[in-house]
Amino acid sequence: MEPGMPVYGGLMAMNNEEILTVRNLNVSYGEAKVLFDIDLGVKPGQVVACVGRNGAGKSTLLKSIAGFLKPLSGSITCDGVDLIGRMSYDIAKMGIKYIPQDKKVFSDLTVRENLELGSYATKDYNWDQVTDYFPKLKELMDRKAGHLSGGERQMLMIGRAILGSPKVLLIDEPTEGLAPSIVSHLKTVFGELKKKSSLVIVEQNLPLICAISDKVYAIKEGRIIKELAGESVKANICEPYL
Amino acid sequence: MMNMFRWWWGILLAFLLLAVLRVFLPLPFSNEVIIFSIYTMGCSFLLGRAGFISFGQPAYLATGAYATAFYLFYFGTNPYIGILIGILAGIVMSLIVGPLFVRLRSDYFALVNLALAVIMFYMLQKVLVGITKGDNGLWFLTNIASTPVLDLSRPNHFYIFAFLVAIAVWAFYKYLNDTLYGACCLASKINEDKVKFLGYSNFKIRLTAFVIANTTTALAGSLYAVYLGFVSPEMTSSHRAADPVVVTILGGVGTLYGPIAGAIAYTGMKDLISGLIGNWELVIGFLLVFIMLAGEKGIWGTLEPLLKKLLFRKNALKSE
Amino acid sequence: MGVIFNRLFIEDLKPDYLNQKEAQMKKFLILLSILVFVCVFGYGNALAANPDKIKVGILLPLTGTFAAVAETQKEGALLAVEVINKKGGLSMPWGKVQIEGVVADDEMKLDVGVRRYRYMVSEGVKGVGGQTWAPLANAINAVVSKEPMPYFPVCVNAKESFLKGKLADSTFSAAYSPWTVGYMAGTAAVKTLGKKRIFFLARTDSWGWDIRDGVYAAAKEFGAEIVGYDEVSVGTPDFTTVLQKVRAAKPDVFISAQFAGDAIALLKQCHQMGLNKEMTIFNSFITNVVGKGLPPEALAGVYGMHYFYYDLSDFPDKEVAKSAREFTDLYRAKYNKPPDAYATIAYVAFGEMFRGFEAAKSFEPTKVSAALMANKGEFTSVKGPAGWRQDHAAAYKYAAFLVQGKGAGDRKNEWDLFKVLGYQGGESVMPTLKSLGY
Amino acid sequence: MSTVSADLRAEIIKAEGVTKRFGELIAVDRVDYLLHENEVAGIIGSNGAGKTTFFNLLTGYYLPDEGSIQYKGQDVTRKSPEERVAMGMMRTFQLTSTFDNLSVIDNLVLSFFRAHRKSSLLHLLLNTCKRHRKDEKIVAILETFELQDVAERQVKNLSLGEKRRLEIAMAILAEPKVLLLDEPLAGLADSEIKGVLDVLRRHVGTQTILIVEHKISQVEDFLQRLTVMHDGRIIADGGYEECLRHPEVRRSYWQIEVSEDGTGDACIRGAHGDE
Amino acid sequence: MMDTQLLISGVIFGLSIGSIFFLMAIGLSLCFGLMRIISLDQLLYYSIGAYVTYSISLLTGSMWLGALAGMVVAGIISFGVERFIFLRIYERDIAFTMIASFGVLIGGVGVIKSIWGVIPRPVPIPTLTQISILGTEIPVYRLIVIAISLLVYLGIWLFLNRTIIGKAIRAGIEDVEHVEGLGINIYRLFTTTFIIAGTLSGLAGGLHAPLIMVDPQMGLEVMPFVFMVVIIGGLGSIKGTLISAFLVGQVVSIGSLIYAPLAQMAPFAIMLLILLVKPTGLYGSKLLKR
Repeated sequence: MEPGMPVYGGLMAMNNEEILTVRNLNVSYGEAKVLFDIDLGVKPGQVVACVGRNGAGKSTLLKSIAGFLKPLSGSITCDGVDLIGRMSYDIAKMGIKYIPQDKKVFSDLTVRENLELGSYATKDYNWDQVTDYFPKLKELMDRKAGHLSGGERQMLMIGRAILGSPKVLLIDEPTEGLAPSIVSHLKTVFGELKKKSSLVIVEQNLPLICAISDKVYAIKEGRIIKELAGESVKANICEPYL
Repeated sequence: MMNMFRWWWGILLAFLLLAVLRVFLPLPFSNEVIIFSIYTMGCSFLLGRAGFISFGQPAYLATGAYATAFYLFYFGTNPYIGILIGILAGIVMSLIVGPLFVRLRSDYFALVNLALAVIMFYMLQKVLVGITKGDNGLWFLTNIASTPVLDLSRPNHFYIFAFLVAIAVWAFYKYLNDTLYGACCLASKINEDKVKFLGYSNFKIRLTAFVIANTTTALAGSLYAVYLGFVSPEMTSSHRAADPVVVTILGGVGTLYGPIAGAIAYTGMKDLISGLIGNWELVIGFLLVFIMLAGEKGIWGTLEPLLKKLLFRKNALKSE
Repeated sequence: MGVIFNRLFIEDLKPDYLNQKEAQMKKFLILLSILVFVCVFGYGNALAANPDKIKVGILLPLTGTFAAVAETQKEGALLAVEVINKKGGLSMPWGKVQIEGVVADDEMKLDVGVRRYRYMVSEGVKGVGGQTWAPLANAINAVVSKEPMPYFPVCVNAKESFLKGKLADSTFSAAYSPWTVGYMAGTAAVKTLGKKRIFFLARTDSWGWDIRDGVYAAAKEFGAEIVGYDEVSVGTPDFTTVLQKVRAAKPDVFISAQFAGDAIALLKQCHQMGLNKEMTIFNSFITNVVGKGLPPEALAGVYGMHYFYYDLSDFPDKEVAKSAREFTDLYRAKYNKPPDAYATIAYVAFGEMFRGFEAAKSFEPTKVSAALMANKGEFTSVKGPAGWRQDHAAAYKYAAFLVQGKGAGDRKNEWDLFKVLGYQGGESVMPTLKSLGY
Repeated sequence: MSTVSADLRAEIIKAEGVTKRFGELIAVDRVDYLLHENEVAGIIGSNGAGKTTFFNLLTGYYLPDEGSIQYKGQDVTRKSPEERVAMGMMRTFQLTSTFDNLSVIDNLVLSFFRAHRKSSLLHLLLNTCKRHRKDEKIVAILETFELQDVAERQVKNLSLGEKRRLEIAMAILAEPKVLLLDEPLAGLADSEIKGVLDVLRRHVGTQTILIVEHKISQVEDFLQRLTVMHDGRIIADGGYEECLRHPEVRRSYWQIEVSEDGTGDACIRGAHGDE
Repeated sequence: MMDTQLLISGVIFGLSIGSIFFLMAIGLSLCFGLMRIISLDQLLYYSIGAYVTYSISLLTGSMWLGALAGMVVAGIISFGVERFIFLRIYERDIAFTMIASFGVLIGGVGVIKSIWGVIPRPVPIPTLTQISILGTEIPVYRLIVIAISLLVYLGIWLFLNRTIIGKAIRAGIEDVEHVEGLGINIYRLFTTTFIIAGTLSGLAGGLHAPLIMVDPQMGLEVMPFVFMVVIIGGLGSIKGTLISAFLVGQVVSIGSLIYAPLAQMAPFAIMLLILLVKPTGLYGSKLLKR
C-alpha cells in the first residue's frame, strides 16, 4: 500500500456517513472503455439514482460495484472496506446486493425456494419483512417462479435481495416493462426500504426517480456529467441529462 | 498481380518450413503433418470462422477416404480421379447432412456430428460389410497406378503432391478469409440478427461454411486413402473424434498457421514421446492440460507476437 | 526473414516495396526452385551395404485393446534378438552382425501404424515384425509389396490375405489364418470332445468370420449342428445379452472367437451367468493372458486351442517337450514368467527372420524370401517341426494344443493355468493351397 | 395503389390490427399504422409502451399474433427479415448491433455489398472485402460519420458513440427505401447528434424514415409526423404540436404535467425525454 | 422370434446397463448444467473407481468395500482435479475446458497404465445367486445395481429438492450469476457438484467392474454411450438423464438380442433423431448462454 493510505483512511473516517464510496472508477469491456473516472457516494438511508440514456454505462457501474466486472482502476469502498478484487458473492454477503434488470428468477424453483436461497448466504430467515412489502408473494409461495408475471418476478427479485438487511441495494431498471400499478407499489416499497438500506437505482422513469431520490447522478458516455441533490431533483431539471 | 505476388510470400514462408522439415525430419512425419494440416484446416475454419465446434470430423474424413477407396478398389486405378471422387463425395455428404445440422448451435452441433461419426463407423463396420469388408478394410495400395510426373504411389512424390494441395487449400482459406463471405461468416458467428437484418441468410452462410470445411476434410481423407493405400472403419471411431478439435485449439483457433503448427506439434509430440517412452498418453494428457491452463491462444497465437517482435526488431536494426 | 515476415503480417504495403517488385520476383523464383529441389531430391538415404549392426523393427499396439498381448509379443521378439546377440550376432559373410530391436507403438490405428512402419524404414531397419490386429498387418503387407522388406506379421492374419497375389513376396506369417484356428477348434470340439450342437459367437471382422468358416467346415466334416450364431465387435465390454441368447439356444458347446480382453470379459461373464454348468465353453484361441486375467473358477473347465502352452511335460512327443522347456527356461530367465502363445509366435517369427538373413547371406528382401522358401521351407520351431508353405503361412506339426483351464484347486503355481489334452496340426488344418488359388 | 390521392403520398408500410402478446402481457394491441413514402415519422412512448415491439414487428424480428403488415401493397406479415431487407427495409437496433469481430470498414462493406451489388453466395465468394473498401460511397460515409480514423480498427475496440454512428452509417449506406431507426441518438454526444441528423436530413424527401426515439426534443424540427404509443396502443397520431396537445397524450403520457395544469409548454418540453 | 424369457432378461440387463450409464451421466449432466463444462474426465473417475474396487477387493476380498473405496478415491481425485485445473478455467470457452478435461482423461489413463499395467483385471462378483422372475433366472447382482442407481436417483432428487445447497445448484443451472448475486459462493457449489459427479462416476466404475473387465481404456469405451444419455435426456436434467439412461440401456440390450452389432449403432441413430426433432433433448431447457 502506498504511504498516503492512512491519510485517505482518515478522510474516510471524516466522511464516515458515506456507506458506499466510489472513486475514480474506470471500467472497460475488452479494449473499449465504458466508464471514466466515476466518483459516487452514498450515505446511509439515501436513495441515489443514476440516469442516462441506454448504453451510457449505468448498468456497468452497478455491475462493477457488485463485483461482476473487474475495474481497470479506481476504488470502491463500503464502510471502509475495499471491494475491489473481491468475488461478487463476497460483496453480496457483505450486504451489497445487486438486482439485475433481466427479471430472471429461478423459474424451476418455487417462490419459497427462491426466498430460501436469498436467506441462505445471510442466514436471515425473517421473511415477514418481504411479505410485509409484498403481501402478494405470500399467496404465491408454492408456485413455480417461472409461472409468475413480470411484476411478481420483480417483487420476488427485490424480496430475495432484501433478506439479510443489506446495507446497499443496487437496483437496475426496476420498473422496466411493468404495469403502472406495480410501479407505484414499488415506489412505496422503495420509500420504505430507504429507512433500512441505501439504494442505488438505475432508472429511466423520471417521475419515480424524482419522487424518491435524494441524489441523482446523470451519466453520459461513461462520465458523470451532473450531480443533483436535494431540491434540484426535479423532472424538468433532470430531463436534459437523460 | 501485386496481390497475388504478395500472397505467395506468405504461403511460401509457411510451407518453406515444411519443406525444410522434409530434410531434417523423416518423410512419414512430413506426410502425416501435411495431411493432418489439411484435415485440421477444415475444422479450424469451422471453429474459428463460423463458430461451429464439431466432434464428428472423422465422419467426413471417412467419407472422402471411402469414396476414394471404393473407386480405387473396385473401379479404377488413377489416384487423381480417386481424390476427385473423394472431394465430390465430401460435397455430397455435407450437402445432405448440412441443412439438418447447421440449424443446431454450439454443443448440440458438436454432438450430432459425433453421433454421425459413430453411425458412420457402424455403417462401415457392420451394415455395409458387403462392400467395405468391415474391420478388414479395403486395401488397394497395389491397385494404384503409377502416373507420370507425380507418382502418388511413391511416398516422396506423394509428399510433393500433398504439399501442393496443402498450399492450394491454405491459399484458398487465406483467400476465403479475405472475401466478403469470410466476413459474413465472422459476422454470423457473433451476431445472427444483424446479419439477417442486413439481408444475408445465416443459413446459407453456415451451410456453405459447413460444406467448404467438410469438403476439405474429405479431401484430407482422400489423401489418407491414397497415401496409406488402405482404409478401415477404425478412422471414424469415437476415440479419434476429438483429434482435429484438439489440434485446432492447440495450434490456435482462427489463425491460418494454427493448423500447421498444431499438426506439427501434436504429431511430433505423439511420435516423439511414443518413441521415447511407451506411455505417451500420460505426457500428452498433462501437456494438453498445461497448454489449456497456460492460455487459450494456442501455439501459433503465442508464437506469433514473439516471432513478430523478434523479426521486427532484427529488421529495424538492419535498416538503421 | 524479417522482410518476408513483414509481408505476411502487415496487410498494407509500404510504397518502397512496390519499387522492389522485380527484385522480389527473382527472390521468389530462387526460393521456389530451392523448394522443388529439396522436395524432389531430399529423399534417399545412403546406408552402408555391409553393416556390423542392423536394426529390426518391432511394431506393436502397445496402447489399445490388445496392449496386454502386444506386451508379450514384444517380449518374445526381444528375446529372439537377445538370443542372436548372445551368440555374437548374425553370422554374415562379412562377420558377425549385432541386432538392435526398435520398438514402436502402432496404437492399433491404421495411419499411425503405417506411419511408424515408414519411420522404421527411413531409420533403415532390415526387417520388421509385429502387429496384433490383422487389418493393420494387411496394410503394412500392402506397403511391403510395393517396397519390399522382410516382414513377419506375428498376428493371425486374415485368410483372405493368403490368397495368391495378396501376400507380398517378402511377407511371412508365422501364424496361420483364423480359418485354421476355427477348423482346429471345431475339430477338437466335435471330434475330440464329441459335441454335436454348436453355438458360435464371432467377432465382426475377418478374425471372427474366418474362425466361423473354419468351425463350420469342421462341423460339416464331422457332423455337428450349428444351433446359433451371433457376432460382436472388438472391444465389447458386456456380453450378457448375447449370452442370454446362447443359453436360450441350449447348445452342447459354445465356441467363441473372442481374443485377449474380450475373451476375458466373455469367459468371466459366462461363469457369472452359470453357462459353464450348462454347456462346454470353448474359446477358440486362448492365451495365458486370458487365463491369468480370469478368476480361477471362471477358467476351470474352459477349453481352448493354445498356440503354445509352455508346460508340455506330459506331452507324448518328448522332442517337443524338451525344446519347449528350453525355450521356457530361457524366457523365464529374462522375464520371470513363462512364454505366452503370442510371445512364442513373435519369437518364432523373428527367429525365422534371422535365419533368413543368415541363409540368404544378405538383407535383400527377395534373397531372404528365397532362402526361407528353400528346402521346401522346412524349419524347426520351439514347438516342433514346421514349414513355410507356398502361401507364406507357417504349417506346424503341432499347430495348436487343445487345453483345458484349471480351477484354483488344481493349480500348483500362479502360471499353472491349463492342462494339455491334445493337439491339432499338420497340413490338414490349413486351407488347401488350391482353395487359395495356388 | 388505390389509396393514392392528390395530396396523400403513396403508402409504403401499412399495419392493420397488429397484435403481439408475450404470455399475459399484450405488448402491442391491435395497432393500425400507416407510413407514407418519403415521410419522416417518429414514434414515441413511455417505457414498455410497446414501441420497440411494434418496431420489431414491422421489421420482421417478431411475427405478429394477429393482424397484417403490408409493404407497398404487398403482404409481408410472414416474410423473413432477409426478404424484407431485399424489398428495401433497413433497420438499426436499440442496443448497438455491429459485428465486433470485424473492422469498421468491413462492417460497412458488408452492408454496402448487400445493397448495391449482387448478394448471392457466389458473389460473396468472388469478392474480397479489400476490393470494396475503397468504394467512393464507403469513403464518403466514413467521412460523413467521422469514422475514417478508426476505419481499420476492430469494432470491439470502438467507443459506444463510434459504434452507434457506425450502425447508423451501415443503415444509411444501404440506401433503403425505408429506414427504420430504433433510438438512433442514444449514447451520442450533442455534436454527434447534430451530425447524424444533418446526414439524415439529406435523405428527407428521398427516403422514408421512421424513428423510434426517447429524445423527441432533438428531432422535433426534423419529424414530419409523430405517433404516440401507450400501453401497446397508438393514442395520438399527426403533426408534432398536434400530438403534444392531444388530450389523451396529456393524460396518460405526461401524467405529471396534467396534474400541474397551467405550467404550459415549458413543462411539456421538460417531459419530452421522459420516455 | 424372441421368447418372453429372453425378453425379460433382456429388459433386466438393459436396466442394469442403464443404471451404470445413469450414474455416470448424472455427473456429466450436472457439471454441464451448472459450470458449463463438458467434463470428459468423469470417465477417468469411472476407471479409477473400477481399479480401486479391483485392488481393494483383491486385498480384503470384499467387492462392496472396494466399491466404497473406489467412490471415495474417485471423489478425492475429482476434488483435486477441480481445485488445480478447472477452478482456473471455468470462465473460458466450453471448447477449452473440454480439451482440458480430455487431457486429464488421457493423462489419467496413462497414470492408470503405469500403476496397474495394461492387462485387463477381473473383479469377482460379490454374489452369484440368481433368482427367478417369471421363470427367468436373473442374477441378483444386477438387481442390486439397479436398486443402487434408483437409490442414488432418490438421493440426488432429495439433495436437489430438499437441501439448500441442492436448491442453489438447481438455481445455478438456470443462472449462475444470480446465485452469486445472492451472496452464495458459487465456486463452493462448483466444487461440491464436481465431487458429487466424480464420486458417482467412481461408484459407477465400482459397480460395473464385476460385470466387465477392468482395463485402462474402459472409460473411453463407454464414452459415446454416456454422452448420448446426457444428450438425449437433456443437459442439466436429472429426470431426463434417468429416463434416457434406461432408454439407452434398453436399446442396447434389446438391440443386441436381435443382432449384437445393432446394440452399438441403434442408440446413436435414436439420438440423432431426437436431436433433430428436439434439439434440447427430452427434458432439456433452452441452452442458456452464460
